[in-house]
Amino acid sequence: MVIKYFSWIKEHIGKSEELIELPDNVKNISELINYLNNLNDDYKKVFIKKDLIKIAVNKTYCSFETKISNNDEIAFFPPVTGG
Amino acid sequence: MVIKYFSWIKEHIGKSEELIELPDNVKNISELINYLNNLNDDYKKVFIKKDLIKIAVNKTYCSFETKISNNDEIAFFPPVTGG
Amino acid sequence: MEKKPIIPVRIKIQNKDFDVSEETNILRGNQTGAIVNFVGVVRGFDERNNNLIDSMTLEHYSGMTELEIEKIVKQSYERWSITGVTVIHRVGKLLPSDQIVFVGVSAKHRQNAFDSCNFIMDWLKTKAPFWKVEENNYRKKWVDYNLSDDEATKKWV
Amino acid sequence: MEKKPIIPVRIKIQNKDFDVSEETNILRGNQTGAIVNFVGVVRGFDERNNNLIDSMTLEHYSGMTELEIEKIVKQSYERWSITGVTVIHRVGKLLPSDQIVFVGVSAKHRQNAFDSCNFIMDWLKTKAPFWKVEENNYRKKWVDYNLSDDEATKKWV
Repeated sequence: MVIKYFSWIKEHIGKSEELIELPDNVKNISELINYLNNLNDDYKKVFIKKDLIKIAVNKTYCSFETKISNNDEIAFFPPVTGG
Repeated sequence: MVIKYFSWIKEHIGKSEELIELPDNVKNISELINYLNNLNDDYKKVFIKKDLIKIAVNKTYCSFETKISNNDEIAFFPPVTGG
Repeated sequence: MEKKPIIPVRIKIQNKDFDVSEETNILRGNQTGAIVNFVGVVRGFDERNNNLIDSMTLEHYSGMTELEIEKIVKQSYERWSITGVTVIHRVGKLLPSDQIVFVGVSAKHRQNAFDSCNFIMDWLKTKAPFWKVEENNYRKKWVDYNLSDDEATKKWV
Repeated sequence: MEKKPIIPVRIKIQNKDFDVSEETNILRGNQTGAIVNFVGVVRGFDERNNNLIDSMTLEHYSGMTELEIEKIVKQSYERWSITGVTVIHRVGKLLPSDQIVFVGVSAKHRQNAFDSCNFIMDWLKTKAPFWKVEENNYRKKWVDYNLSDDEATKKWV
């Protein structure tokens, strides 16, 4: 699975993209976040700000409950500020 | 008094502008129209279309009741179609 | 009550074409976050009367036109917080797809620019003394005014 | 139900500047009576935080950005009768008074162009994945999202 990070989330986590092998017990976005939080504190510091996190699966907005698989591209980013 | 005509009104009356000496008994736009109607039928054919006539006194929209004097510039024109 | 700053207003009646980039650049500046431009274009077909249009000639009441547009711009300025306005209206003979009118409004915030530009166009359509005559090989026809233009101004009342 | 004609839609994400006249000319045509352009401009001052802005860098999520803008344009096309849409959004480093975004909509009738352009901007602001970071000599600050942008979309519901 590819995970992409943007804006200050990218800076807090220290990378713009990473490849992970999705564990069998991780079925949706919430579970993915729990999994990442257990890897190190950088993730925790980001994901604690739940209200400021937007999620996309395969370049489409989704929710914390959206089901995911190992072939998906996931993105975490703050509310957008273009225009 | 200067009277200006625009668009199809100008074409019907056959001139874009004319100078007239305002008779003493002509005090407002309605009376001016009556006065012009008595000059010839070209005016009558125009002013019969009362709903399609806009009037300005000194380059400001006005009504049939607006008072006028011999120093004024009057204009008769159809509803505008610019933009 | 805070006094509104004076803003640059440009009103031009001219035969020659205008350059939308140039006009946009004039409206840009440090205090401006948003510019909304309206550009009116000569259509090649009169749908109401089912006529081809080869050319169009625009006549205006010099002096009164400028005064009426100034009044509209002033009302718009009193109603919205904007930083600049440009209105250019062409007169004389124009061809299909030619630019007729430019209304550009700059503002700090975009909705003010949208509303102000829309307001100026709606009132210009019903108040500014311009008249169009459409021409083709067979006829010359003064354009009838459009009741929907009067309707359009009601949203601002 | 009458099927809507296919209309030209151009969506571009680029670092280089755009030319508003060129874009307006592309939107002109025989069927078009009205063009409404929105141009977003980099401001030199952050009023919410009272900071001077020396430069701004725009980051985006390549691929998703285009998809989101396409969705917005499609909704706009379904809602209003329009004849063409162009959306250009710049990314990378920009300076105060630089152009950031262009949204141009052409239509037969002006209100459709105004509403469609306004709609596209409002949704682009809340959905298209771009992020701005503002820079001056002392700091670099990711721009906070603006609650008023969410509010702005409510007028279309």
